[in-house]
Amino acid sequence: MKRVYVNEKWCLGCRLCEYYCAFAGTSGKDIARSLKGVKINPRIKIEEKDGISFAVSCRHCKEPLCVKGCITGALSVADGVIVVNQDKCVSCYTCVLCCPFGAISTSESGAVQKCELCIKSAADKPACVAGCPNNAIVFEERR
Amino acid sequence: MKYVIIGNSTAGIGCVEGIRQIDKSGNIAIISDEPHHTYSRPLISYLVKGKVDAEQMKYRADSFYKDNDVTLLSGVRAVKINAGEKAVELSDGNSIAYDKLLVATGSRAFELPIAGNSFMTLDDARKLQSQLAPEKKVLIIGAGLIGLKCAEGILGRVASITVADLAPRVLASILDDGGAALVQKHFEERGVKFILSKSVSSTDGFDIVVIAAGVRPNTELLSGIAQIGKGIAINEKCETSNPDIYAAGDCTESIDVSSGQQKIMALLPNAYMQGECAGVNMAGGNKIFDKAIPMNAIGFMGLHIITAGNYTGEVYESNKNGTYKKLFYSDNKLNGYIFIGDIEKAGIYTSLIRDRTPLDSIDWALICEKPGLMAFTKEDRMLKLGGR
Amino acid sequence: MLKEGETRIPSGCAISGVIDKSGKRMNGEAMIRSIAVMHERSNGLGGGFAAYGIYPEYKDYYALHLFYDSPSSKKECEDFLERHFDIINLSKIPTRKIPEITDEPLIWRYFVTPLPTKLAASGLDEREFVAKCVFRVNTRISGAYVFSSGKNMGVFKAVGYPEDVGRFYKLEEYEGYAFTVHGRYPTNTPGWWGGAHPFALLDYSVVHNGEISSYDANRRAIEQYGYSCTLQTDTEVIAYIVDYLNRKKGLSMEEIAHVVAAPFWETIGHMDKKKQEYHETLRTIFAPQLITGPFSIIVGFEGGLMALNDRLKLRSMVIAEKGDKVYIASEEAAIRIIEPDLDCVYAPAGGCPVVVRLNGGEQ
Amino acid sequence: MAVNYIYPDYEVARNYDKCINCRVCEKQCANGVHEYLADADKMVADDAKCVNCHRCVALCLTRALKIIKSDNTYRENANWSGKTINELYRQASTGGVLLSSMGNPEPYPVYFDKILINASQVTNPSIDPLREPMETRVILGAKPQVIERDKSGHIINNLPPQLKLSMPIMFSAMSYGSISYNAHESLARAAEELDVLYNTGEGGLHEDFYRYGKNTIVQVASGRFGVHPGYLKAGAAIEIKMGQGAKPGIGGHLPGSKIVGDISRTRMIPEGSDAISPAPHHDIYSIEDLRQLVYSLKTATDFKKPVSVKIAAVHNVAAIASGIARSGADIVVLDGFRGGTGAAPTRMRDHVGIPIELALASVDKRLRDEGIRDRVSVVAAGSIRSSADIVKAIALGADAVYIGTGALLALGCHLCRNCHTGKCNWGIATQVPELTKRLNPDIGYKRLVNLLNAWKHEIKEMMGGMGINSIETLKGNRLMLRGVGLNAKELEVLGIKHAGE
Repeated sequence: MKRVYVNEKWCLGCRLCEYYCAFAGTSGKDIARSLKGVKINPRIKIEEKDGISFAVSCRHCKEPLCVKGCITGALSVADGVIVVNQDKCVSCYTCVLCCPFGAISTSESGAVQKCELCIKSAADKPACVAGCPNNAIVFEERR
Repeated sequence: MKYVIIGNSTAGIGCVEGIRQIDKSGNIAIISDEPHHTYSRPLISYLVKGKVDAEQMKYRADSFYKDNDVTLLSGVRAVKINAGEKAVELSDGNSIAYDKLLVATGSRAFELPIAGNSFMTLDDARKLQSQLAPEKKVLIIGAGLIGLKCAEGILGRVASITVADLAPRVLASILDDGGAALVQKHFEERGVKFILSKSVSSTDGFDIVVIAAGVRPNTELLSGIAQIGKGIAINEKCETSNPDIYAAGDCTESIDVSSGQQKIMALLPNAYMQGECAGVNMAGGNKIFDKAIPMNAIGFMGLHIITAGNYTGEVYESNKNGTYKKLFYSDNKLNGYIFIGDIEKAGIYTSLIRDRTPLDSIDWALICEKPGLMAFTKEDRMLKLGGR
Repeated sequence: MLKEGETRIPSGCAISGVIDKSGKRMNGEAMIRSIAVMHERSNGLGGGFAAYGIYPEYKDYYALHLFYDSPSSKKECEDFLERHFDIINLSKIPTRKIPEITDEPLIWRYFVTPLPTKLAASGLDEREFVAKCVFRVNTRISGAYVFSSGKNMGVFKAVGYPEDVGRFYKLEEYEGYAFTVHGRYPTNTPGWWGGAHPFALLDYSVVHNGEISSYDANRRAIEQYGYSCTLQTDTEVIAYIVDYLNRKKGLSMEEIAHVVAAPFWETIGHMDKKKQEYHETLRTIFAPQLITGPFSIIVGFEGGLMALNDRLKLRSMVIAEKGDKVYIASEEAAIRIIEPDLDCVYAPAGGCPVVVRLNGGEQ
Repeated sequence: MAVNYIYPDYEVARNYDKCINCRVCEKQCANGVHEYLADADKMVADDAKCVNCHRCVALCLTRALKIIKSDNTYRENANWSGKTINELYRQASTGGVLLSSMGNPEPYPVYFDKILINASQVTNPSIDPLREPMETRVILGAKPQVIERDKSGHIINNLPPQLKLSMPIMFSAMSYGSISYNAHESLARAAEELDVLYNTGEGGLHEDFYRYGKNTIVQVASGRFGVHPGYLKAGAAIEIKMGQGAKPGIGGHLPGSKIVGDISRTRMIPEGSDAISPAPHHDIYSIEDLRQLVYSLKTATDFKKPVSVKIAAVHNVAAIASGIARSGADIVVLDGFRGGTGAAPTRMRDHVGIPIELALASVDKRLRDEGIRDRVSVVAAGSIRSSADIVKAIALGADAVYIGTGALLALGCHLCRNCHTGKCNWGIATQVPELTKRLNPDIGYKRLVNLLNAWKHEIKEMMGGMGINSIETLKGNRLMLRGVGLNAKELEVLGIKHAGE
């Protein structure tokens, strides 16, 4: 299955991925209107220090501790993609406790949010990948 | 192949999903004395609070049993395991044969010589719900996870809530003094009263009593059949000492890798992973679950707490921006942590404990300050994020 | 209007040719009938014949056919010839007055052999000496044009339809073992006798139907080696390439075909290693001699004919056989008219040369 | 100096309705143009620092930015243009030689734009490259003058070493140092995938790139940086750089600040020392000396590598090229005055040399007149901008072309012409790690491959239109060209007729 892979060698720390992710999470048509004056809360996040930077988002683990640990069944695996049903989430954050990558975060509603590979949009690749100017984030099949 | 699972909660469901990873066609029967679709036990306080409804309580979709071709025998109790004949005798007089058996009987509330509600099951929750009224005064015996979740659940729906515990602090099993004080204060600010370091001798003056003074594993079915310590003893394949009988979840005891001690770790993720592990192995697969550690993620009225491991060794402590954080470490390993408030990326700490990561292989100073993958080596990051 | 040679004139055409492998001589009458069938492929602005084996009595002498615009150019040219050659015989080329052919220049024929002293002084081999002299006349002597310079062969050409040109030159009176003929359809119309085809240098003659796209690349390449393309026609440059590759570089006719209509690199890539190296070497060395664009040509040379199409076969050409005779023509009808009962007829693939030589090798 | 006479050339125009303060522009500008003012919660820009490289424009996700040419004007006149005045002010304030990058920007005639290509109609069919083979393979090198045969009469392959290209396009010399490792990797990988060649330039060959040897031309320039036997043997061919179109008659200077780490190692000079390429090769003061170097290099490589000689297109280029052809060189490269550079004195760049079209035409003609055209291949360089330029160059007589600026543009260069500052925001002409990482070779090489494949398609279309199905028959095929708006002398030098003739 295609996954998002990150290569910090090429990450510029420009944070475009965060903005594209944030925009993908809105239903807006115009990025400026959707994000103007908004403090973004993307599902992919850059870690940055001393000239090193890289993006972190859900790895869609084959053995997803978050799904296994979820107390409500809000997290599940659909065709390899770990998805969250925010209606079922009760904000216990067991998934945050379990995720070894720190890739699950809290949304404005309190329910958890995470990268779902933009499967809900019609795009052929996640917004972060499409928006990355340097192929530091790629979406591909690897063994 | 005939699989029988005693218990319809997390470990049992995990077992079904484990079996079906390997064996798509074998017969699976679940025996459950609760007459309900599988539901999430920790959600009962949310049900009482009204944050979730019966539908949302369901741990898996309505079609779960059908999708997984499972026969659910609900409202029936397993009364005896006949290991010689490989059959389970049921409370309705029937008997069901198995090739592989999982005991996932969970635990029950510790009984006190005091009358009161227990707060373990859906039925308990519904019963309590029916008793609630604005003028009622409630006494909760036990300031542990169940007691406090119960308190949160009924807060605002009754006249008063008093929580009593023998221990000197709340959440004694998962928090240190400082953390406990923070949580206690959080409750007290919302009107909950605490009586600590005292045993309850009388419930006079209270309309509703909830007993949440701890739990005991349901091990009786295997008594004399398999080795039992504090709970049913299982190995890393979730096998009991009796061949073809597996056990998983709150009824078991296993190795806590953070301390190396045999422990009951009655928590949902472990239950699921043990159940799944048992299921895979029951179906002829080969799976090991040897990374159990005590861990908890819990929140009370917007205050989030994440803890894991054990609290021994040296301590790194930081209290910044309303976040309470303690890391416990020794011998180049992280043993445990307590995180209250901003719990972002806590799982990275959990992974350090679970994986027994040598702390000198990462940027310890950096990760103390803030959990992040930046603290790992470039190669580790390549592996974690780059897939190679 | 600019004359032939002063501007480049693309043209369409008809060609036909015949050879008797046994060396038996035939007269030119059949060729006239053959080309007449393809009347529609010409427009009356040029026609001509090359005939091989027609001068057996002078076979050791170069037969120079010349057009003169005026007696003064004739005088100038003959002075030049006398300085360089021993002229064994000279005469007007016999023609027949017919209304279809007009404005004829002075048409003369000389059988010559280089003066031994001049030849020795030049340091050139005999054929190169002759070729150089031909270029000298054609480029330096105004109003004089050598249009045939081989041994035991001759070119006869004029402005007009080729069948009329044949009658004009009394082709029926010549007997040779091979003939080629050309009818021309130039798309620009200055119509100069020298510009008619075949084009010949020494024994090599070329009739050509097509319009090559590589012309200027070929021309500029060949002009490096002492050729001057005075006519700016495809046929001329092809004749020089044949002369250059055969006479100067020693390539066989087949090898020449592999240069001018080289197989595609991809085709070469699928060949066995030895063939691959052969073709790669030829294509690499003689890249400037590759010819692209449509062509079907008949190359006449001492003792044989070669028919060749461009590698995409963008022009029609068929081959037919009857006994010792091999026929080549733009259209099958042009063969059927002179030999209705053929042993076989086929169309060679693009780039595949058909080389027919007299039995027993070159004469 | 208290008063700055020079007004910025460009203004950063920000649409505040669209700007979301993401600060990408700020992070991406190595010139420090953009800044976020926290107290005002607003992005601002310093126009004076802007070089108009468009990095911020390209990465702005809301398209809130554009760079506009300042309409501020001096009291210009036809003689004293704003540019001239500015240059004078700059020199008056610094006392220095003006430095520039990339190719000559001045409005000299671009002859390629005054030449039109022929197409077939009726008498000669055009060929559809989608249906018929259309050959773009080019083989560079000296062609033997004598056919040799074995005893059984078979032709022997007696070709001296040749370079086989899938299309007549190569990447011209750009040194590691003047451009980044990642730019070099992009070029090398693209050359390998396309089966063409790239050129090391005079900076040596990084050890990582020896694996692309069969697609590499190694250059030997006057500084001899990075030259050793292994280097010479590493490539498919060796190029002696005698001159460069952008700066004929002068050498090169890579400042010590760029001689760091791998660059110092690859050039074989100490870290921090200036890499100065002298104007002449100090062992070549005449054509005989060049011949010696050609044969030295051939001897050093067992006569297995073709040797190319690159010269700037100057006034007597035809005679020089003829001399080179007779020096034993297999390839002569002509670099026209619009060719690019990482840094050159502005006056040299803008006023020295001649256009490649004229140089090429006269060299090709001269070599043919002398009957030695087959002895060398001719490569044209110096601002080949499109497939049409290539078709025209080949029809004028080139065997192949080099592209430098075009390749850099494919890699993201926006022609800001500030390579000499070393702060290339596109990660190309810089050695600053944070900047070089902006050019991911995975993207860069693919863009080069795309560009050349696109050009190859176009070349095939144009060839097909002319009824030509093999590029060797386009070479020198000047009848396929016509001039428009050129005078008789220009047409004569180009060897082409005017349109309509």
